[in-house]
Amino acid sequence: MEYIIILISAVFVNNIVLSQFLGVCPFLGVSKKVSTAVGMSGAVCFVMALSTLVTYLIQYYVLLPLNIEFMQTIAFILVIAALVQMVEIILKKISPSLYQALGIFLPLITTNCAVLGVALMVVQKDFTFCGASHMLNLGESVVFAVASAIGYGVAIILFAGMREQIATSNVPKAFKGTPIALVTAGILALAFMGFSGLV
Amino acid sequence: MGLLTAGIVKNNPTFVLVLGMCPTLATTTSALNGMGMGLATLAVLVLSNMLIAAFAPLIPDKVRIPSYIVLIATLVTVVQLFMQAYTPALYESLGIFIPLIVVNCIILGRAEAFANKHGVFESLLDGLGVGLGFTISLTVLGLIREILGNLSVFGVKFSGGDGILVFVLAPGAFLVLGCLMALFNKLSEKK
Amino acid sequence: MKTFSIGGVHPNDYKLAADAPIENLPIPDIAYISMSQHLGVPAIPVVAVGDKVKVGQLIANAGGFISAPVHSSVSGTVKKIGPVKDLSGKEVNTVTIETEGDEWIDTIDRSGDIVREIKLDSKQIIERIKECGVVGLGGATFPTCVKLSPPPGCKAEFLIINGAECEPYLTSDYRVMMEMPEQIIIGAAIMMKALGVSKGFIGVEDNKPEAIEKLGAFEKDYPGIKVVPLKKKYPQGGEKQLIDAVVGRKVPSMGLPIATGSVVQNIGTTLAVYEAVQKNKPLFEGIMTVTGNCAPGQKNFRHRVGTPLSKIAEYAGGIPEEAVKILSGGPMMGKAISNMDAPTLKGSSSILYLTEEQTKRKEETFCIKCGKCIQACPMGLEPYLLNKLGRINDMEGLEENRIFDCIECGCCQFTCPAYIPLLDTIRIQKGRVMRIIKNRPKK
Amino acid sequence: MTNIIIFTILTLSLLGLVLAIVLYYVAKKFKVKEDPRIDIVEAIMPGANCGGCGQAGCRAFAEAVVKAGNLDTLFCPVGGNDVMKKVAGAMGYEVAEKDPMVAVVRCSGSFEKRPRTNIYDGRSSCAVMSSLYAGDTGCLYGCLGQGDCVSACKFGAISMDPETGLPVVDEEKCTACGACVAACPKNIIELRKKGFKSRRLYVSCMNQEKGGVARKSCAAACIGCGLCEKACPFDAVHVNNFLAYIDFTKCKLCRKCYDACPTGAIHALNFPPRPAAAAVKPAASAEPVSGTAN
Amino acid sequence: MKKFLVSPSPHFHGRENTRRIMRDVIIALLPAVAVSIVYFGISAIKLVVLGVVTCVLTEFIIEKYMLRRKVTVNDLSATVTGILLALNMPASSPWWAIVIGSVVAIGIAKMTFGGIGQNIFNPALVGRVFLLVSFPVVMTNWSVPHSFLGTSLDAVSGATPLVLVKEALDGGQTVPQIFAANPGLSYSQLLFARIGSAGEVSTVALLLGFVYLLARKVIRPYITFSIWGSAILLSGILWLANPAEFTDPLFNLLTGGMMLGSIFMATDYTTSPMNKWGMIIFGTGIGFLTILIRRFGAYPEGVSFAILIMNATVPLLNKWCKPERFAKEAR
Amino acid sequence: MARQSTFKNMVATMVVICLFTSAVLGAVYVITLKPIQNAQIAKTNAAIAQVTPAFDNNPVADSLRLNYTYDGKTRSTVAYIAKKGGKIVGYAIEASTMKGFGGRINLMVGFKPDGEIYNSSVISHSETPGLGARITDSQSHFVVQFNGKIPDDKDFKVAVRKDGGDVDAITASTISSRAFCDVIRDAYGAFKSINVNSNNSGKEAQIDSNE
Ligand SMILES: Cc1cc2nc3c(=O)[nH]c(=O)nc-3n(C[C@H](O)[C@H](O)[C@H](O)COP(=O)(O)O)c2cc1C
Ligand SMILES: Cc1cc2nc3c(=O)[nH]c(=O)nc-3n(C[C@H](O)[C@H](O)[C@H](O)COP(=O)(O)O)c2cc1C
Ligand SMILES: Cc1cc2nc3c(=O)[nH]c(=O)nc-3n(C[C@H](O)[C@H](O)[C@H](O)COP(=O)(O)O)c2cc1C
Ligand SMILES: Cc1cc2nc3c(=O)[nH]c(=O)nc-3n(C[C@H](O)[C@H](O)[C@H](O)CO)c2cc1C
Ligand code: SF4
Ligand code: SF4
Ligand code: SF4
Ligand code: SF4
Ligand code: FES
Repeated sequence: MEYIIILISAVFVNNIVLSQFLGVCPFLGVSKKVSTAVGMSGAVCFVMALSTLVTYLIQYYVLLPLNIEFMQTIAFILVIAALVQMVEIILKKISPSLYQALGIFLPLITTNCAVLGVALMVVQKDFTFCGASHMLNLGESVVFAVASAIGYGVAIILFAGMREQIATSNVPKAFKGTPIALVTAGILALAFMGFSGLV
Repeated sequence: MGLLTAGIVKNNPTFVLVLGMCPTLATTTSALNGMGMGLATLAVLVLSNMLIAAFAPLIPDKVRIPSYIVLIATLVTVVQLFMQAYTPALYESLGIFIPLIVVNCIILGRAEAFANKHGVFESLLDGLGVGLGFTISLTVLGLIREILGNLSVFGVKFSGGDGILVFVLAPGAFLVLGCLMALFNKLSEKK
Repeated sequence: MKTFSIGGVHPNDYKLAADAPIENLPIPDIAYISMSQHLGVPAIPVVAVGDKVKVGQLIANAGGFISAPVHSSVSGTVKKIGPVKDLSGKEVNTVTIETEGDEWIDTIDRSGDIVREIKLDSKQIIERIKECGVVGLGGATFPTCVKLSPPPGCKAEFLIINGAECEPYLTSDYRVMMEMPEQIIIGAAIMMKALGVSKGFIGVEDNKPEAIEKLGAFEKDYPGIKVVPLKKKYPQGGEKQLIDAVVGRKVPSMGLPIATGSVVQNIGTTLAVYEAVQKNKPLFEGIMTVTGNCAPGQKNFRHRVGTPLSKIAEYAGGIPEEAVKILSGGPMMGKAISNMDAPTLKGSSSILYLTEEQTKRKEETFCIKCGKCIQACPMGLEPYLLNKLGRINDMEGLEENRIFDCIECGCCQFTCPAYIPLLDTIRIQKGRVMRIIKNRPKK
Repeated sequence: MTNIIIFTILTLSLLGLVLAIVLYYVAKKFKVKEDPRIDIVEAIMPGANCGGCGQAGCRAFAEAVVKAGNLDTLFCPVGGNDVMKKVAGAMGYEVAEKDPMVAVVRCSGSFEKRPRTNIYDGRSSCAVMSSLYAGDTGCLYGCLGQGDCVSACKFGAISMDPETGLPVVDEEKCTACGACVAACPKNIIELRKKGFKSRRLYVSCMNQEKGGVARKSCAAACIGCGLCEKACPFDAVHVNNFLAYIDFTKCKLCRKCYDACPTGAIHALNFPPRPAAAAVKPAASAEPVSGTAN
Repeated sequence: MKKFLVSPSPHFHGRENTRRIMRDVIIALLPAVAVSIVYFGISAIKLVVLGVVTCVLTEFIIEKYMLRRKVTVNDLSATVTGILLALNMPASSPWWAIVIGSVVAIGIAKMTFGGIGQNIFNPALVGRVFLLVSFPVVMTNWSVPHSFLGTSLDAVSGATPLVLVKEALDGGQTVPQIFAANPGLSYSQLLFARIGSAGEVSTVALLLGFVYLLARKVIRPYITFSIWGSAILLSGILWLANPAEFTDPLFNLLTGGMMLGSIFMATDYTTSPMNKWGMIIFGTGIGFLTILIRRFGAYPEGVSFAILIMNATVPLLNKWCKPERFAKEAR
Repeated sequence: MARQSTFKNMVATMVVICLFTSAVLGAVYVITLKPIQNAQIAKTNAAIAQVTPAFDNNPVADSLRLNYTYDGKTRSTVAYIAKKGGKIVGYAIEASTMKGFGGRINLMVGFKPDGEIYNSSVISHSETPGLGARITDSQSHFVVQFNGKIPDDKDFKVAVRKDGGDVDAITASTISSRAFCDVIRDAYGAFKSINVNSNNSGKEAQIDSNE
């Protein structure tokens, strides 16, 4: 049940892009076509789960025992950067087709604050995210990361669908491109407010 | 001087480059928050630009990005610690977005595109310009959201009652930024 | 009542000339006989300038497998062989004959008797149809003999005679069914014999009850042939739709009708087959309607191929003042005429006058995504999408969305509340996509 | 306190070291070769992705360049010789210089010269119109005026002149990509050598009907009289099917043909003014001479 | 010589056009408008007039002076938006609320996307949700309907059935208790006159409009029916599982914006899928989301949110749900 | 410009950078450690000062760990004791609830020694601006109405009127108001356990408060 609550909360209620404002740059940048959006969400999902797992371990087995929590940011970003690079290299080798689909997004993910943001969020003490104030355990953290990534995916794929349509309609010149994308995201966020209080 | 103004108008990180969108949207619920975020970023940006300009010649190409990231992360942590110590209230209201300055594409972007090719002083100017551009955009965005959503300017209510609430909520951030950007496009198109 | 399964529209049918009996048009002073009266390769003239020809005499041979010979429709002297502008202003090779009298070749049986007995065998029938230059008169003018010889591996099971005449205004098929019902039945029987099938259907829309009755009266004399009344809905007469309506099978995408075991022939074609096989008369005459709400009179004519359209219009009372557009064919699929001096062809079916209010295109507005075009499309396509993709030249998208299935019926454009010229776009992109598909190396 | 500093240093260094080693190992183990020259060439290309080169885009062109090993069949019309030289330099190939080309419109049937005979009422598209019929004038070879070429041009180099109803090429912007040539269903547009000081001489007509017929449908038509053919001292002009054509590889820009033409079908661009001739030949001045100002 | 027109086929056009369709929608809305005028009198008139005028004016000004292109207010779509927005607001709304809502609806949700047919989200609903989120107090101040034939014209406020039930449930009461305590929740009341937005008071009037739209073939029934079906299904399951906690399906169908939304707003051409299966998925999503939000979310009513959320899926549904093709691909 | 990317160079650079940055970091951490702690204590004290009568001691030092039960659950919190001239003038008790509209609401509630609420202030919350967030407005009728009341159910039933209590809810924010009441009741429960817990050590509480 806990897991389901985390899932619903992270996917809809506290959607990582639409209400937490994390990973907005690639959300705007990589959402021009549905196919790339699908690839991006796959890549984010993978990296987010993996990096949350590793950073969680680092937090609880290295930083906390040594009482050097202030090293969080730097340690986490290092891990994430290295992980992303590794995934990229490995993917290129073992599955060029998957690399074609996901690989091009991987460098983008390093500078995607969603990944670092989620890693930081799960180790926050007052994690009041889903009605439970307790600290997340490892399983919950990973579920949370995956759920956030799914939330990211849902948002970016829906968004890409809309942008594909918008691309062929005659949006006023000043609104072409990013502005109309932002307006769309705004209305989408407005709609997602309907989920508030759901968990 | 050109370096300074370029960052504010021609290369405005928010309206032209569309970078660092997360803090832009998340922390602009009021003009003060936006400004605080902008200044924190500015501090990191200026320092990282200078550091990287100084170190760039010594760093081999292959480890360029990791080195930069480490440097930037350090600077962010430093800023984070100082804010925690001396501006605790602001630190708390900006929350997770302070550590996230690390991944703000603007910082790494300037490091890559400018600082590693230029001298320390130029890099400082560039960092200052872009940082100011960012700060100004965030402040303006925060101001507009605050005025519309809270009927106040820098925390000072100018009218009783409530504003249009959405503007201080998530959707409002997107909507205001979208409309501002359209306005920016319209104005720069006229020129 | 039967009809096709998806899509379709209900334009007002305006069968104004339904009660006008077929009249013979006067023979033209000069006949311009086009070498491209059929789908496929133009015919090759076998006469020379100065030659004397008789009515029904062969003047051009088929230019290839998909082609048809052409016969003279008048007797006289060949004046010129060379380009003449057709009704769309394009030049086509034409034999121009100056008329002298009306002398027919003597092999043609000119008596009014109905010849019921089919003497020829299957091979001979097809040969005769070929020699007589019979082509499909339902619109595509595809050489009939080709359709009657199914390609190896395909087996015909049914002959379907297309008496739908679903286009508004057109009445030529109706008049033929009314005035020569038995000839039609015999024509059908001939083609059934040629195809070696035992089942023949004549599909007629229910807005022609008298024709259904007249043809139905012969059902008992010609076992195997059935008249199938169809619910009125455009484009019932579309080959794929008709097969779907009558035998409930669907022609596969990019497939030929024969894949469903059906061969479809138009009423006019059937009459031409009857005349060719039983009367030995080549195809040099046609039935056409001259109509329109503003037309001076509602007429059905038997015309000699090669008669200038302007002469027919003049004979029928002149071009009305209110007419802003003149069509050859019906309002849904017909062709606008830009050159009234052009001659009639074997397949000419009408001269139709439309008023400004009826036909002037309204200004295009934005697609409101009402989906009405999708509902109207008898092929289950998404015309709005094809239009959109077409405008951005997304060839792959167009192919994926099966633009080549479009039968150009015009239902989508007819219904579109935003007045979007959907079919204009589809038509041109369809050609391009087809070219891409054809040029693709086969695996 | 010192503990913390030591832990900090140790953790970070260890973390860095571990990650570096893992990465190094992974990178070695999973190495993939990709020709880096593709990126280099792609960076040189203008990036218009117009397809004028016949490839699917600039990246595809770069791949083709690397794959082909020479530049014999590859040419980017947009970048022109400059870019090709750079590509050749980067790849160590030889490059054959090509004459710079520019698009010209070979129809002079303006509203004034070519009366309309009917009104077209379909979607504004030359392709639709030409597949439907011969056109809204008596000339079945002339420009249809629906501007397919205008929308085909990615560089904004063609525009419709509302006065004449004919397209006008802005030679400054034209990159000779040929998109308009392919788009025109009437084959009106031709790529011609830009010529000395951008001077060009060409027959601005495609009408292949006999003189009388052509004349009747369009006052500016080439009537195939052959005077230009006779006037040309360099054998550059030939009349076929009642239509003259000037071969730009032979033309020396002497303008004898231009003077000889009785209908003004021959257009001369960017020549210095010849007051006397210009006065006699108003048809030529009707020709939109874009780009002459600069 | 006379110049004839030449064009590709077809040479005929059906009678349908955008304006005619919109006019039919307006006609279908008339019963609901009439009922709301009967119940709310001058405030309902004010609301509708202000809504229509502001919407039309906004569209006119934007097109004429800002975009400088052809003005399309004649197609009546802005009028429909104005009426629908008005019918979506509490009758007691102040004038500025509907004005802001209309400007947002047309200015942000419609014109920035390029105008009619190109918007992604239902304009009237964007306007409404914008207001709801911005001015929750104003937007949840419901007037009790009372025929203006009655005595006083002062608005009396009350809670809508959904708010009533939700509040009481939060306060620990059970559904049967709530129903026993509130005679206003009887079905006859729900069908003919209950508290709610100006346009939703009478279910019967809305159904009348539905029948008209179906008869005129303006809309297809798939979306509306699948909303009803899925809402009945989900609320039915919940209700059967625990009748003390959950309200019955019919109650859910007859309350809130369910009828107005499912008949007039979810069926908006532009923001709903174009093919049968897309429509069914779309409607089902709306039904489910509505019940979920109503029962588990913070808002007592979820129709507008559900429709807006599903609006976002429309491009994908159009992309992935194709109409029934005539024939299979041969090859 | 940059140095050769040899393996040795790369490793050396990384190591140097890591060493350098971690040294800087460590140093900064050490420098800011004290100010950060001070800032936090100051913040707590400021919060305490808001809800208790004026005091002259350091309540963070004079704190008391409380274990009590509320709503059927065992809970633990800290009471900060405000003294003036050695005499106890009030208690500041931290309590929280998860029932807010946006989740957790953290409150500091000040009681006079007799159990009367002196004042209360919101430490953290995530209610909606303009709606639930009005619980933070310490001048508002909503917050003020609690002051001077003893929150036992006899005189002043701490529940919104909708639930049969005596509290006027914030318009359109019943949920937040309800949650606020919940925290007040919670804090009062803790207050009532002070005597039971009075021998608990305050030192332990101090570390807790430094989070
Ligand atoms: C949309 C459409 C409508 C058609 N309507 C008719 C019709 O009403 N009557 C008819 O005989 N043929 C009609 N045709 C032509 C038929 O598809 C088919 O070609 C014809 O019946 C075959 O007979 P034929 O070869 O004798 O012409 C139509 C075709 C299309 C694409
Ligand atoms: C290239 C081509 C080949 C065809 N081959 C055959 C054939 O082998 N057998 C046949 O029955 N019809 C054949 N057809 C005829 C078409 O299926 C169809 O009957 C004809 O286009 C007239 O249909 P319409 O009037 O509906 O357009 C062929 C048509 C084309 C264009
Ligand atoms: C965007 C939004 C935010 C809201 N935030 C709160 C909130 O913070 N606190 C609250 O009690 N109600 C909030 N509500 C209102 C609730 O959804 C609910 O309508 C209300 O609590 C009950 O109404 P009432 O207080 O008028 O009885 C919010 C509503 C919206 C639309
Ligand atoms: C059946 C139907 C329902 C409509 N519903 C709405 C609606 O809910 N909201 C709205 O703003 N416009 C509505 N319109 C009007 C119009 O289609 C709408 O403004 C478009 O979204 C404009 O692009 C409707 C139109 C039709 C035909
Ligand atoms: S013209 Fe083509 S797309 Fe349009 S309805 Fe007919 S078959 Fe469908
Ligand atoms: S009928 Fe016209 S308006 Fe409707 S969806 Fe099709 S193209 Fe769009
Ligand atoms: S005018 Fe023609 S050749 Fe020149 S750039 Fe444009 S499309 Fe290319
Ligand atoms: S030149 Fe060709 S493409 Fe251009 S307008 Fe004329 S006909 Fe159309
Ligand atoms: S700031 Fe760029 S992704 Fe968040």
